[in-house]
Amino acid sequence: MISLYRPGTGVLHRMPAGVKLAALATCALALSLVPLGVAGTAATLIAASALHPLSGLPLATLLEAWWRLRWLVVVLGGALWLFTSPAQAMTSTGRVVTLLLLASVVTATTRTGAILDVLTRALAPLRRLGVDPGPVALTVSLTIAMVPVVAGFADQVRDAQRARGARLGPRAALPLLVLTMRHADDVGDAIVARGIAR
Amino acid sequence: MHVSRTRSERASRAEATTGGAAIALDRVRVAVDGAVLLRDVSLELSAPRTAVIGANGSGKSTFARLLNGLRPITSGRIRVQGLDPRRDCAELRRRVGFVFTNPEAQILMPTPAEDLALSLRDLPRHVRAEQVRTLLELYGLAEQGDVPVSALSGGQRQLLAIAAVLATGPALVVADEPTTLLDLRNSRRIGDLLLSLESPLVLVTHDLELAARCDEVVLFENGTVRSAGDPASVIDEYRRSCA
Amino acid sequence: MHVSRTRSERASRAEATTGGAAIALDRVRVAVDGAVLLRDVSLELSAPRTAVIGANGSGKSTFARLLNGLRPITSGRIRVQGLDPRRDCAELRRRVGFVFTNPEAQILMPTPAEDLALSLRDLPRHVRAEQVRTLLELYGLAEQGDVPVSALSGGQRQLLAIAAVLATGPALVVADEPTTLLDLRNSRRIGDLLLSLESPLVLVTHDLELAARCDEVVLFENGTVRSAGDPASVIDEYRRSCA
Amino acid sequence: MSEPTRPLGADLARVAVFAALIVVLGTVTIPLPSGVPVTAQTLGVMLAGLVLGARRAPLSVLVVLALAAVGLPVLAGGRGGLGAFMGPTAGYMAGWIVGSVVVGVIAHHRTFTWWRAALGAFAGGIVVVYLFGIPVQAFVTGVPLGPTALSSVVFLPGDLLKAAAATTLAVALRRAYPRAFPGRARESYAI
Ligand SMILES: Nc1ncnc2c1ncn2[C@@H]1O[C@H](COP(=O)(O)OP(=O)(O)OP(=O)(O)O)[C@@H](O)[C@H]1O
Ligand SMILES: Nc1ncnc2c1ncn2[C@@H]1O[C@H](COP(=O)(O)OP(=O)(O)OP(=O)(O)O)[C@@H](O)[C@H]1O
Ligand SMILES: O=C(O)CCCC[C@@H]1SC[C@@H]2NC(=O)N[C@@H]21
Ligand SMILES: [Mg+2]
Ligand SMILES: [Mg+2]
Repeated sequence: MISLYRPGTGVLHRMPAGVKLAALATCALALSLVPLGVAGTAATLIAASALHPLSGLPLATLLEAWWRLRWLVVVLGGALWLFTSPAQAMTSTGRVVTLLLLASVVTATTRTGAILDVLTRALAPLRRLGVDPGPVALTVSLTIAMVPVVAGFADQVRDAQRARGARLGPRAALPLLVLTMRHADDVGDAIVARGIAR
Repeated sequence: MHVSRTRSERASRAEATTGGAAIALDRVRVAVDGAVLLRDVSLELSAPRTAVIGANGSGKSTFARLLNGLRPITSGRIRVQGLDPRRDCAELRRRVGFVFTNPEAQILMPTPAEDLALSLRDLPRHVRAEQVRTLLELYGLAEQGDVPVSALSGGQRQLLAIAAVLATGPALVVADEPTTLLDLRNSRRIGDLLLSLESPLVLVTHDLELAARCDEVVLFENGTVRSAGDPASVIDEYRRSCA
Repeated sequence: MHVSRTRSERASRAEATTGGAAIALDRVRVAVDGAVLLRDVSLELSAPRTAVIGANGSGKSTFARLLNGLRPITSGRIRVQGLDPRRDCAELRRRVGFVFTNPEAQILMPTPAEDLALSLRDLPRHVRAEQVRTLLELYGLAEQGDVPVSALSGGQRQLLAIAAVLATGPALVVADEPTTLLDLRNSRRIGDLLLSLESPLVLVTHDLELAARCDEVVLFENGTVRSAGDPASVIDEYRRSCA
Repeated sequence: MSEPTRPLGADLARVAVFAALIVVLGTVTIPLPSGVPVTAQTLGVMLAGLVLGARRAPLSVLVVLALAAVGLPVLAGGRGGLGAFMGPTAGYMAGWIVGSVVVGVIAHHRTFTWWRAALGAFAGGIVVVYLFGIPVQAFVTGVPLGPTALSSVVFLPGDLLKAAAATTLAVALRRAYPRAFPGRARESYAI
């Protein structure tokens, strides 16, 4: 569920991850500093959407990206429409959606590993503060690997509680915590056994 | 041992059972996000003890989950003891006891005694404490009543999970690979316990010796029933299909 | 299939092995928080493939963990391929590959290719990518290289976990119930793969058919070795002790 | 029996697995018009402090934020990307880091007790998070501090419930799986 990377050979796929992330950050900064009118916002939205097919991503990826943003558009746009003005709603919501669409292109065309390499390089100066970037990068990718596992635990626990017909309130999360912590111990053993850490 | 005691104990408590699982599926299809998990499953189960076997991913767990409405069907018709999981979901969950592979997901309280008390929450407080103690003894967990559940062995955990399910007196027990994590002795113990129940049983398992001890076996393949019937012949078919 | 290829492939890569597991334990005792997990274990293993069997909680996993220093001993003496786990821990971890029951806990990266790359992290970058592709093909995972691990089947996950361990060319492979979560076909496949390795193997298992195919079997009971030796007779003893 | 110092691998795994738990809790969320959602992730932040302690809890939170920064959909409602750090919720996220430290320090000061846990969850998981969150929200949205603080009152009932839940859960976990907690020797942290 979490790896949003779509394999491909387009221009963006081949571009180094660092360049893409820097470009994304620049766009974010520019969009929040430069005020765009309604027309300008519409143009950035179209450009960000067009970037998906242009980089060789299937149309489905673009539709998915928009679909994920549906609530944001409805809630944020609707609220701003009510409380401020339609134009304000359009530009503010449009800016956020543009950014998120751009982020989705970068995510879909960049291997998580490549992003993490960039992160590691960005963290390298921390070495002078006594922080080793190696374990940091490992922890980050380990987290990505663990998200579906923990989500699976949550499903198991939900099913088990439904099956027992129990209404537990906050206690409901106890088995989830137990499963998660035991899994953490198993993973810790594997990290040690594979010689990756002490 | 306690297994035989269980049988008589439960015989006295159990309501008159319907004389079998009383499960009927008619052209059932289950699809999630475009993936078809079950297709065209038609089946009538009436034996007291039915085993469900098949390869990883063949649809066994999906089938088991239909039986108490944990997983909804996409099309077709299903009746479990006369109930429609879609309409009578709450009632069905009360009647069907479900045992999962990993007991840890199923144990909801920090200690065995508390977990059993949860199953018996409808009883008045003082009867409940009494009953919890009886159950702990019945399942050989008398000494573990108040220890952290993480200190139980795998076999003890699975015993506790089953005890918590049986404590509510279910009219049908569904177990999804309940012996997978256990050793020879524990899996025999749990297997004996399940097979000796008064209530009808649907048992998903990879343990073919255990399946052979049931009254009927259903073989899943690729999301549908490949065959169902006499244990020996269905198991033989499965073995041959794997070779 | 790939299993036979593995054997020859590994034969060419493997260093000259010592001709067996070369494990020696002398009055080993392991205690944690007052609980005694192993007591008075003396054992010499030199067969190429040793199976470890015994009841839940008898100490099999504890023993397996001693072999790469995951669990320290409290007293006694242990040597694995001439190394002392206490002193030469890092070197031992490099030499001993460990396969766990649950591949989910062992696969540390989001995709198979990245996980294999992690095992090969000491290789230069371009050689590594090449080698990862070779390994993926060798284990029949070529098409799954970049899919999320959560999309792999149980059998594929266990294959990946084993591939990640073998990628480092271990001089000894220790596997703790590697086939428990798998169905008949997948557990056969993994079993065949492990038994066909060039490097010596210590295999903890509840699957007695698999144990019977090893060269030596060790039976644990209550934290100590009950017997060790010829597979047929030790397995028979275990069966009788469970009856 | 003196257990050898806990290996680094176990710490890594706990930090990562807890970060994953916080991500998964992000699927439980109610979007609000202000752009700051109600999210179960704050429950995860409090639990991290209570279970992992003051040293490792902020690392879990940092990992989640790092994943968000590189564009993965790990924030409430599947949001992520650098955009999130320029929005109205940026201050709350900074508050999570500091808050989880405070939770850990208070809960694990001397011995872990339920009332210390409750106090920690309240002070670190609510007070500290709001102290960081509200001013930044006011700055980003351009709404004055007073009205912004007033509008954040909608979070209070939920956050109080989450603090209570976190306390109950941590106390229960301590009985169900005592090993999950930092060892005795590690109960007081020098930070
Ligand atoms: N939520 C889901 N979305 C898509 N596919 C799913 C989902 N849940 C299960 N599947 C797929 O449905 C198929 C049937 O799964 P099921 O769990 O019923 O198999 P099983 O027979 O119980 O296997 P096992 O022996 O491994 O437990 C599998 O291929 C599985 O990958
Ligand atoms: N950290 C611990 N503290 C106390 N007791 C423990 C600890 N770890 C394991 N034990 C106990 O030590 C005994 C041996 O455990 P071990 O895991 O080696 O058994 P096993 O033979 O592998 O069992 P299984 O077949 O269930 O995997 C068990 O009784 C277990 O409960
Ligand atoms: O997802 C994000 O971008 C951060 C959300 C921050 C939500 C804040 S944290 C304190 C308060 N309590 C809630 O439930 N939501 C807000
Ligand atoms: Mg299943
Ligand atoms: Mg074990």
